[in-house]
Amino acid sequence: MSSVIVRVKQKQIMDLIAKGKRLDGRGLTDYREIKVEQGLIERAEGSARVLLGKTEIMAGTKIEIGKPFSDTPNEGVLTVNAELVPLASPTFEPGPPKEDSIELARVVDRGIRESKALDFKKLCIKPGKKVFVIFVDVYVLNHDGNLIDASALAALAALLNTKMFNYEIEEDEVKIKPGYTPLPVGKHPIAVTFAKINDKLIVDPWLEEEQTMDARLTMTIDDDSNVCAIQKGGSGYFTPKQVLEAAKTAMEKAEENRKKLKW
Amino acid sequence: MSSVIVRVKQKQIMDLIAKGKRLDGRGLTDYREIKVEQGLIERAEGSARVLLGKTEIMAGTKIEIGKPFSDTPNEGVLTVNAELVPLASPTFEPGPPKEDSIELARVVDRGIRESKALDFKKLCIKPGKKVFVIFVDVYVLNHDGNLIDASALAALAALLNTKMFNYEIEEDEVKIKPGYTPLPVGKHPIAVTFAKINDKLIVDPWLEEEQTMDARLTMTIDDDSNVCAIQKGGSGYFTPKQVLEAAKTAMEKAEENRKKLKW
Amino acid sequence: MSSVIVRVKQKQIMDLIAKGKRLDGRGLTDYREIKVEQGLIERAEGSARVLLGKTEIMAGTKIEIGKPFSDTPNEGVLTVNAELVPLASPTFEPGPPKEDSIELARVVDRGIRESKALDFKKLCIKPGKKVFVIFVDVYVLNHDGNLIDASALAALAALLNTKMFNYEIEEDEVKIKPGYTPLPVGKHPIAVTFAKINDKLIVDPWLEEEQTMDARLTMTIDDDSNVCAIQKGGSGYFTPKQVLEAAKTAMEKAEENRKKLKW
Amino acid sequence: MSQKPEKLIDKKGLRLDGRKPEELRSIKIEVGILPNADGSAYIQQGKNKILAGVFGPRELHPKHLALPDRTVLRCRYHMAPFSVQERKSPAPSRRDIELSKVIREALEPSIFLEYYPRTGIDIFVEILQADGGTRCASITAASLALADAGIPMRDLVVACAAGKADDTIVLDLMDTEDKKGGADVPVALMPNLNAVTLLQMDGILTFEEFEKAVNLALKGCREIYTMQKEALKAKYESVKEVEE
Amino acid sequence: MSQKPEKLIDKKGLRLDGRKPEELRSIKIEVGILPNADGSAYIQQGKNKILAGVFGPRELHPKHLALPDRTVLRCRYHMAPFSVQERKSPAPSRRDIELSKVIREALEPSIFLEYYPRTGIDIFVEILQADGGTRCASITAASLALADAGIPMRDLVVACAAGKADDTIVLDLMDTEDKKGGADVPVALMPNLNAVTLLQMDGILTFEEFEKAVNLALKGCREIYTMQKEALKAKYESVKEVEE
Amino acid sequence: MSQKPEKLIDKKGLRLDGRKPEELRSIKIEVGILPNADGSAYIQQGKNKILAGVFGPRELHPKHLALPDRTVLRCRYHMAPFSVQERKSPAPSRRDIELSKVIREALEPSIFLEYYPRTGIDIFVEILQADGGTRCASITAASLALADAGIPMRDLVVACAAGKADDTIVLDLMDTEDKKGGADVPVALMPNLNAVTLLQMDGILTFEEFEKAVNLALKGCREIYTMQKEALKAKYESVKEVEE
Repeated sequence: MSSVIVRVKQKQIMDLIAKGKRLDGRGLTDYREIKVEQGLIERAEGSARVLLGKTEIMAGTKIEIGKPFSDTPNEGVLTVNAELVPLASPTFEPGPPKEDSIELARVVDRGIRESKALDFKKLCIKPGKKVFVIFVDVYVLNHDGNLIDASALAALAALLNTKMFNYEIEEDEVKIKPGYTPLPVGKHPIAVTFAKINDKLIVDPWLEEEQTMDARLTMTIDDDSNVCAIQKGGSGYFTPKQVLEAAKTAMEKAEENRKKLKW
Repeated sequence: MSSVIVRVKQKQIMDLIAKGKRLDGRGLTDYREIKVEQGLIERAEGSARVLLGKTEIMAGTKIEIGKPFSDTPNEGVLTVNAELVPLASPTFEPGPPKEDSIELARVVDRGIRESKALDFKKLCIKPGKKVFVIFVDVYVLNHDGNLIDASALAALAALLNTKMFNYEIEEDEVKIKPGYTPLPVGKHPIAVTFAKINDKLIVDPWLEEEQTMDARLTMTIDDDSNVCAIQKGGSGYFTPKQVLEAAKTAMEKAEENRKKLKW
Repeated sequence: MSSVIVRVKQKQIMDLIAKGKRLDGRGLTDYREIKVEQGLIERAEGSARVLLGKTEIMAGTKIEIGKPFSDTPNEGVLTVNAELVPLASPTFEPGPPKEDSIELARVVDRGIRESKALDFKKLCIKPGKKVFVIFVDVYVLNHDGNLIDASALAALAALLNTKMFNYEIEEDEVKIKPGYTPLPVGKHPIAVTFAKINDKLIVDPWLEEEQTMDARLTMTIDDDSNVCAIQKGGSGYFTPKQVLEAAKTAMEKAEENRKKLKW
Repeated sequence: MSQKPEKLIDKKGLRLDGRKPEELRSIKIEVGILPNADGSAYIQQGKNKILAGVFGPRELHPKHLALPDRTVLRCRYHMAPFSVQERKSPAPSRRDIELSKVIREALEPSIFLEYYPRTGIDIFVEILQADGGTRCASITAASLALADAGIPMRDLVVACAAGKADDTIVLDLMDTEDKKGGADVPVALMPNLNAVTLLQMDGILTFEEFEKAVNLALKGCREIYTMQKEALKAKYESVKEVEE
Repeated sequence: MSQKPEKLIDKKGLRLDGRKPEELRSIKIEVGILPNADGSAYIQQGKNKILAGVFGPRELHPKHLALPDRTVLRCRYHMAPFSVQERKSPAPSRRDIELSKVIREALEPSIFLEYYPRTGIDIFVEILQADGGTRCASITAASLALADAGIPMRDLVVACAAGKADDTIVLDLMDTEDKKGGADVPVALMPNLNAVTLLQMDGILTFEEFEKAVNLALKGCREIYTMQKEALKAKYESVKEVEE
Repeated sequence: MSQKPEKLIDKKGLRLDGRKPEELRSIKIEVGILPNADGSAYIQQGKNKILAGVFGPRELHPKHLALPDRTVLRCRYHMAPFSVQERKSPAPSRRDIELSKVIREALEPSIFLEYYPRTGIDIFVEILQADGGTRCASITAASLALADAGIPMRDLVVACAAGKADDTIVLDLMDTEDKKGGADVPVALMPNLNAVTLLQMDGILTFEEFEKAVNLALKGCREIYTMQKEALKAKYESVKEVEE
């Protein structure tokens, strides 16, 4: 798109939002349609695909046996990785993860970790020696805005779908036994992202709104309407009042979106 | 060389090949002169130098004790690496291995591995725990075309020249004992490479023929005239008939070239 | 600075040195003022800050338990790393260490290692299995010339300030016990750097002298006036006579500068 | 964790997944499924699930890679970390780099590269799930993605492997046959030109077995070629419907 | 090696380091301490020891990153290997990369970026010792370094965290409170514009607790803002003295 | 696996390999052995086997490295993985990077860099087998490769080490003397200009020992210089013969 067309569109988006409207007809706090499919990748221990409008995310989990961190010898390890797969957008380039995908992975990771969604103690096999390491790989397959909310949802859906193999310990070696146990997922943190455009907050910005916004704010909310993770992004700012307003709205939206998950 | 001179030469090469002739006087299925010297590098466990016309390859082996792969706990490990040493050609650049050297290493590796040239089971020290890791480092010292055949020959010659140290196991530790044993090399896979120029197949292309060819085809043949590895390269194609013709020719050429090796 | 001004200044520096004088008023073998502070970083096992004129270096040590090198199973390990922190000079760029910082680290390392300043045997916990690994991180905070002498001094001062935790071995595991022991530092190697300008040798070149010099020569001298490490740098040369003259001067200067350290 | 099957072919001559030796796995192909790519395709072949996306012809970065007389074709074959039994690191392995090269060289002969000088075409292949034969299925999908992007081509490229399971030459090896079988011969073909654009082999085959395997792989290619063309047609018919 | 304290708040309502819940740690700020940087500042906040240096506006390398209508702000948050309990590798971690981004985005709203098209401004932050709250202290120092470099700014940016220790909302968490506490809410503010330019959170807070924490962090920001301005003034007074 | 010799010098005053203290190892030098390089040389010194190749003056990549007033000399010292007892990773180590720098700086004073502005000269040194003193032998070979490439030079650069084995100052240390000896002093020289272009030292030497070692190394350099010139002459005589 030429930059002139972009600017005309940005003007249009801003003018509409001033009137409480959006280019795709949504209300300011409406999400696009959300579809969640769990269990598409049989090779993965767990998997899920999320469509948020045209934004498409695939998340898969793998479980390995590894060492705990030295400061948490009784706890399993969670590793979240995000790939901005180059077929998802002409602006994504192949290569090692850059700032944007690292931030995406870390925001998804913090939502799960801080809400205590995973019972890490149950992922310990032998304190200080052997624990389960849970890898969550978030794969962005089409980028049409609001990657954080879609990725957080896909990651959680994949975890809810994850089967851990059974095991017993024989002479210091872990032996795999038949059968599976579900992963101990106790909380369901939902990320709700706001864009600030023309000094108004809107939820779930799509791509063209993201290109127009001043700043971004993500609130992750747990089942009991607690705030458990926040991330501000972009080179603009929010007033303290907008921050508190966003927290309130996020609590409502999180409760709605949580219903898309099966467990 | 200016690109005009290159094109004139390419035309000349193509015209000659149409008449069944080559610029350096060889017949279409003739190799350049091959010289193999084994055992030049005393620090290496095994070594060999191959001259194929002006193409010069040095290969050296090193043996370490390491862990087996989890899916082959009773087998040693082979690692083939190829370096396009920058003094071998103005087109080679220093730095981590690129596409071409990775392909070269992997084609050499597959020839050895798939022909079962090495008896990997005999390289196991303690199943699942300790095995011999054989490193083959292929060093291209001068590039005058057909690196694959020369490298495969040098790698095999170095393996045939390799001495494994004797050992015994004492209280779970490997103790080196005096003396050496030759590496268990049972097969002698030979790579034979074809270039397609002007719709004809020639063997052992030298540098200027490689710059003229449409596509490249390598057939690796074992002692019993079995095909054990194939690699097509370049942005051209072959007809199915040419593929089968190449396999037949490769079997003859492999038998000739195998005689250059001592074991 | 424009390159014209640089050249005028270089001319000025050279003319003065021909008369035995320097732009900042020092004699040819005078050091700038040296300040050494030890123990500023409580998180580090040892630390020191050195000011050499406006050149500022921070060095910190950390101790870990690791494996010895296979050829020195009874000795601890020393790892010296140098960072040309980008806020120290507009010419320093962030990123992995380049030639200059690697040379700096290795010259500092060699001075400590070759003078036998550290009693590596005393850093062994379990021969062949567990030893203390001493990390010395040299951090250049302001670059005004002669980084080597200042860094070597800061590294040694940090080592002299370093406390090793006490330990005992229980069932093959290292248990930390209360209290600390000083690191076994027995020698005090001092680096003395010369610049050759206008065919004369001067000590402790500052930044503009370094930009003018033909070549650089560092002599590291131990407590008994032995030479224990040398490094020539830069694209010029020295006469054999200058080399011996430098060694003599270095012995005097090292004795002076060693007094700045407390132990 | 993986069980070693005693036999890859049972007494009835059938394979572990019930197929006859010369039978393809079930294949599902869709064209044009990625909104942001200039062309795209999805293939499911057995349990393989693969996405291919094409961008270009477009400006090349970095610019010094551009060629004055033709477009530069680039290809990245990449596996999702969760696509295989043991998690794959997202950094490209040596195998990934080799496969990216041979896939690119399998597709290059089909493209009129000289139509777009000074530009680049990028092909991105993502293996979402791997089940043996990913390089062939990647070529089949990537060629469709190129067609979907409107790149002028001599013919579609289609690929399929044949190989040896126990003593039988079989078509379209799945993961276990690939790993436990005696040989694997992936072949790519431009059917209308009878041009083999990829040929590799692992294993041990006599000349006769090799000949049989190549011919079987070519037969497989031609069967998949029909499905490729249908998938393209389906895309354009659905587009036509939408437009009407 | 680290002891787990039973309680973060004692019976008298005081914290491990003797502070009251709403009390800042002792803070020392100096401006203009690096001779070679265009602007610089040093902050000591509790045991945090942090240097910030600014270079620019200057030519950007590589050049293709330059923008026609504004300066490009770059930021590197970096920890000295000896700044933490366990030696930190000097290579940037994922945490370092994220913090570099959020610090840059916290400072960007304060700068008139459009004043210097086609140039770059580099901010380098070095953590010499870390004691909890390094990102906030880094912003406080980096904003002063920008001012010291003479970059035209809307306001200084100042940052401070609030959080939860046991059941109490507390200001300016130190390392142990950060690790053992219930939540951490770092906030950056341009006080004159009432503009929050950084907001993050870890932990679990009810809406009421969150509201209280944000307001406490903002109060902390305003207190530090006063110290920031004093440090700037001190620098220019000392410069004036020297010049006179 | 390596035996620790009790003594480096025996009762007769001879070294482990039978040499007298002031004796060089056997040296073989050949010039112009690499067909594709612009200049090349091979040196065998004891068990060291080293190739040096030179390309240039040629265009520099990347271009922004070019200098308006002189050529840029680049040097890569690299060890083959099989050149040492324990396999060396082909990635450059910190030692490799330092040696590349000091070798380049040892050769730079010999070259009229200003003759070829905006160009680059690349020196590639490959250690095929290492036996102590590789940096010196590399300089000796690389200088010949530069001469073979027709680069205008002030003088050849020749290098040799002296050091201390037990209590004796010895010339041209081999691997074991290097590792077990008391000191190693590598020196590079342009003999006609009496110019020391490389000087390093490891170990412990009194001033008197150091003086003796430097002088012995210089004597070694002059001996090898004669061989260097003979090798160059041999190359040009053989070329002449071919041409006649």
